[in-house]
Amino acid sequence: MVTYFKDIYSGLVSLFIGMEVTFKEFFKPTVTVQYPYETLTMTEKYRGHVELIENDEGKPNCIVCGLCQRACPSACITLAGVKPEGEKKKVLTKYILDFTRCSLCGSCVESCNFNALEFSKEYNLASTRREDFIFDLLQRLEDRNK
Amino acid sequence: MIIEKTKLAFQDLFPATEPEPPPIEEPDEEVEEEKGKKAKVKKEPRQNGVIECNYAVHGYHLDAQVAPDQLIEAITIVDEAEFFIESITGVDWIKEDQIEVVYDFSRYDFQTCRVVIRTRVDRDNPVVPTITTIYAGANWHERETHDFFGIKFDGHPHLIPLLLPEDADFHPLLKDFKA
Amino acid sequence: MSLTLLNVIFAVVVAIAFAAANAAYLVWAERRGAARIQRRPGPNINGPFGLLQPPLDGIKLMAKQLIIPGGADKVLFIAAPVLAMYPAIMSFVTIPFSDTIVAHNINVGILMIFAFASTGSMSLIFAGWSSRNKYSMMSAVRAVSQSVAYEIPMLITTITVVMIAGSMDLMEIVHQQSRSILHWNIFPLLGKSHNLLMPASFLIFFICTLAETNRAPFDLGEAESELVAGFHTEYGSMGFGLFFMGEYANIVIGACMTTILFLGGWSCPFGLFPGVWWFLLKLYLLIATFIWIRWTFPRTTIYGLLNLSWKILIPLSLVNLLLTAGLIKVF
Amino acid sequence: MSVLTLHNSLNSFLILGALLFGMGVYGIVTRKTFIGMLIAAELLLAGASVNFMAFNRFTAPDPVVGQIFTLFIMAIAAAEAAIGLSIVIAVYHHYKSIDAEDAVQLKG
Amino acid sequence: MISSTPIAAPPALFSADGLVGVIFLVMIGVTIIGGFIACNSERLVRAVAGLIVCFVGVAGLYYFLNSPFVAMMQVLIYVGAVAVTISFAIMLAAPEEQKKIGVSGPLVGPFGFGTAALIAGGFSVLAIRTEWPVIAKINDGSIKKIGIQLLTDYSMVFELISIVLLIAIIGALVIARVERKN
Amino acid sequence: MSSPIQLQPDETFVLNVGPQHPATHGVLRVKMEMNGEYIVNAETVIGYIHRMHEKMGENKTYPQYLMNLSRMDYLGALGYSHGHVLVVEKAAGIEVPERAEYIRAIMVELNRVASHLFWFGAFVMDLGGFSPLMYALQDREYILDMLEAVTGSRLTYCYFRFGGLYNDIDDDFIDAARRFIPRMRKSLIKYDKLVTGNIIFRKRLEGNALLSKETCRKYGASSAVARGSGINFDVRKNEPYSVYPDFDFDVPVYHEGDSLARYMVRMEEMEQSLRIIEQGLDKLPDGPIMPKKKPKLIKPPAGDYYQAVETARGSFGVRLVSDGTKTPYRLKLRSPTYSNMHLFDESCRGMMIMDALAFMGSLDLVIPEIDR
Repeated sequence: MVTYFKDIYSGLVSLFIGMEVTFKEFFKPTVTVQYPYETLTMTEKYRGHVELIENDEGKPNCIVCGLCQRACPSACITLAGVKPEGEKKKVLTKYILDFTRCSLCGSCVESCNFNALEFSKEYNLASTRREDFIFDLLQRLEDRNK
Repeated sequence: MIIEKTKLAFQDLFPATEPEPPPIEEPDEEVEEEKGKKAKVKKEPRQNGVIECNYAVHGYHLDAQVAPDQLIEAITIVDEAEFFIESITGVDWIKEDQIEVVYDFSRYDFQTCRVVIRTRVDRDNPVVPTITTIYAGANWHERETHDFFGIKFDGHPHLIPLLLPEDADFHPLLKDFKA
Repeated sequence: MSLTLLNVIFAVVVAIAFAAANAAYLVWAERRGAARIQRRPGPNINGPFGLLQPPLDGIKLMAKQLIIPGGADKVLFIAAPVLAMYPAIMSFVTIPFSDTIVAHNINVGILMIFAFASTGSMSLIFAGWSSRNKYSMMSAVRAVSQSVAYEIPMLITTITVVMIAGSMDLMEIVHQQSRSILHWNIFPLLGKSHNLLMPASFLIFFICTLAETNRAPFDLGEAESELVAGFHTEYGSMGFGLFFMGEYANIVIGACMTTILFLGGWSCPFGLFPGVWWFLLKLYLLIATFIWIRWTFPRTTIYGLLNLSWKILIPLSLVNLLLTAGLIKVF
Repeated sequence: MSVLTLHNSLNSFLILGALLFGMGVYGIVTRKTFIGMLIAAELLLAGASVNFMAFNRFTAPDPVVGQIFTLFIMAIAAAEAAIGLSIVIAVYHHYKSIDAEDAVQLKG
Repeated sequence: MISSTPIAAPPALFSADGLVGVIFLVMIGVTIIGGFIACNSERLVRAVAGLIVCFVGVAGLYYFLNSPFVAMMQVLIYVGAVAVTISFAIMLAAPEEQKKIGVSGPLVGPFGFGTAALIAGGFSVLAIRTEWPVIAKINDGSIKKIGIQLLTDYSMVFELISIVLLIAIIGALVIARVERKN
Repeated sequence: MSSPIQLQPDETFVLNVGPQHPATHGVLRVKMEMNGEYIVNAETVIGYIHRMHEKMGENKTYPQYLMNLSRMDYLGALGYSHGHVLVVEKAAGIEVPERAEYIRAIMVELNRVASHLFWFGAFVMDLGGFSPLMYALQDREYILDMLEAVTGSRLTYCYFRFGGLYNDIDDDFIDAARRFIPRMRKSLIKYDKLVTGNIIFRKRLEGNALLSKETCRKYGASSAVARGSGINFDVRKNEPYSVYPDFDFDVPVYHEGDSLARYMVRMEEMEQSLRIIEQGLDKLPDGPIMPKKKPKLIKPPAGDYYQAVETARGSFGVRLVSDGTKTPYRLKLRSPTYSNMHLFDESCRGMMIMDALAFMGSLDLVIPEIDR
């Protein structure tokens, strides 16, 4: 009989303790970010999709060695280049990133020995069309320079 | 200690092979690195028997290879020694035309001992007895192995695809599987 | 006679409006309150403080198609949400908000509210049965045992109050408490009975109200992590909307009853403003507590719930009833 | 006698009671299942109650007797429902059916 | 409350008294429709729904008979308890859909209808033919009198009813008790 | 016209819990044979998001496979990567600098806390309490922010490399981690008050789904499922790997075997993880995070290698069969929840559905990790 009432009492007390916690939380400031109205800047090391790095002349650093293509686990990089007459290095003519298959592992950037790839800080990519995610990085580089 | 005990229990399974020196005695000398390579690189399939392995290199202590009909006996040994079942999987040795079924066991107490029990069956007709009668938890593992390798576990109560679609008739982890 | 009847009809219209407005804005309050407790802002985009959210939600729900699952019992499927809403609206007719603001006071007001509240569980049964969904069905069975189990302590506790007041008339019960704050039924000192267990009685009544309105932690009927959405799993559109509104209307009724029976109705502890505002203040404080409790506690189990009712609430309320009866005789 | 003043006439209540009673009889005769019969029986009782109440209102010398009888009928009906339904459940457990005809072999 | 003096002239339809009459007609309609559903529907759950409708109608009639207390008890007990119990039993026992005519023969339906019509008609004729005595007293709908009568003149019945209810509860528990094996 | 469903007292019916059900946390389906609200028999159906990670392992080179491991368990991804890199390092004989190992341990423990926090919230939500999830997520966000600042992603980290790490940690991270520890301890007290002490919560979990030691052994259960049943088994202690022997921490063990015990184990594990993080930050040595000499192409010698690690969900094992080429010959991933979930079918018999779902919550399921 005593335990019966003790149980009721301790149970009630535990309920009130719980309510006290939520009561205190009620008056604390909110912590959420109202996404479309506020956005966060990504950290320095954030891994978005890759972008080409340009040199001083606004041309990509890439020398079309194809290491990134081979390192990619999902085969989402396609690149091509030509070797103009009299030049030592190849010139990049096409760099397609199929972002639908990319898993943002960063292997391509890591494998690059020529400082030609970097991560973009873009995180709110959204589209209803699949083709929007097949990026022509060379095109993007030109657009950036405009 | 438990390692020795289990090993002795396993050795009782192989009365014929015990006197033969090459496959058994050599690994017991604990020439770790060498043995690891030798045991595996060998062209012909390994003889049945139990090997004590170097834990630091392989991550397990005992490696017993048994014939499929000895399997239940071997599993009973680990069950009586209170091992828990870690996993069951297969390896497709296509060059040797065999499939290996690998059973991993470990212990809950601090006498660390990981036991690997292997058994090899022909690729044409891979049938091994089920161990669900001893370890109820082998059920899913065996179903999974059946999915991936097509190994039939004789006596399994519910051998239908688990991870693959219900009507799957392919076995993706076989080396000759082409998607 | 005829005038009263017209009054009643007018009052029903007002009650529907009141119930609907309350339901809509209690949803808003619930969402805002829950958000604050969880340190989120809650709905705050549509209108100032998100106040336009409820009407927009209503429009959205109304614009949706009402899907009747194949094999469902169509008549009952459609009747159930209506049945969920109407008891609450009917009950508003007899609730006195102040000395004068009452649609139609009848001398068995308490009985009427309980009578209509008890029909509410039929709506859950019909909804659960007619949906042709196993989850809904289980929810219906649960809802029945729950409402049966909690009606008993609720009625017994109410009888205690009726005994003290000597009337089933809600007006009379409030008048009887209105002399001072210490005459409220929750405080035992100056009341008729001097029963020291009255706060416990209040607690029992409050818990039963929670259970009868299917609110957390007793929301077993719609236990969303077990039975998906319980009896309204198959409901969309306004069918769901009516269930939703019915729930909140029932909460308002429950809180009104608690206020009237235990907290002195519109009687004011100190007369700053007229009684009706006191009534609303008490009412909404209670509703806030409902919301607060919902977002604090996990859900009970069905057997835990029944144990609580049969092993704790019913014995305690019976003891309370006997004690009150005895004390009324003594004093 | 207008249709709109029917509520002041005893006969309207009595006829209604008779109708309810008739429905109850019809239900009891035609229903196959115990539960259906129980529902019909409730209708019978309701018909009787309406009569009691009507006489109480229009002809009784003591104006509460009819009400008290109706209350008693309600209590009986509740008890009847409880017992009847528990029998239904018990029969169902036994015969896997609640058809009255399937339970013919009830013995002792 | 309903006025005690009979109204001489029939009220206009759109007057307040006319409205009362209309509501009474609605109540009658609700009762009859409910009763009809209750004894005729194929599904038992619908029959329960009909029963509820019927009882709400009956409760309305009781209100017209000056006894709100009994009306509310009608709703409370029949709808809140009896109907809930019946529907619970329906859910537990899962009856077959009922055929209009039972297996015992095709004549059951017409026979039942005949009997019922005979009884109802007979009672109605009886009710209309009989000269009922004039109103003696009209109850004022107070609960107090009911309570006093219950605990004085009818205290024995009251006690007996309590015992019957208690026995019913215990009996129901005993009969329906299922041993759960686990 | 078909009749609506009826619950029948002694005839069973099949209830499909999932593949889309609020309590299954993903696409898991349990075919429950019910008798009223009681479960007579249950059959778990998995594989709805099976992705054949093991086959992918056979087709990709060792470094290419790194990112797959974080896709197995999206809540405690680093623990799984840890097991993978350890087994490959063991096989290929790559030395790992001490600093890298310490950072790995810190990161894994942080990830473990994050995972347990999410489990805590989701579990209480299974029981009908919603607010604790939000509080838990706030703390988890803090951890994820820290991890994001270092690893570059929030959930599917690809942080560990063979022989070391992808990024070094900086002072910002260390400060944030040091600030996190007292904050988390405060939160744990809050959870204790809000949830653990709550009578409703305790009544639901006490005596719910008792698991015996024997059941755990037969099914190979690990993590809190085993530790709640009185089995003192934690791979970090039983088979120390990485730098765990350097840390002083306890393994909480409860002997009741009910859901509350499993809950308590995980709640105390968070505190133990905090202790490890604290010690790791104190002891963090300077030095490189990648080995000086690292083979250009990773080609472990032929052989059979096994490595078990303790992830947030239990004992995770990687079996690597190498044939000396740059891709694994066979890569078996032994996922802990697979074994833990397997218990469910047998143990939930005779339970009521709400208890069974509470039990399911206490198992800490992450479906992609079961399905692989």
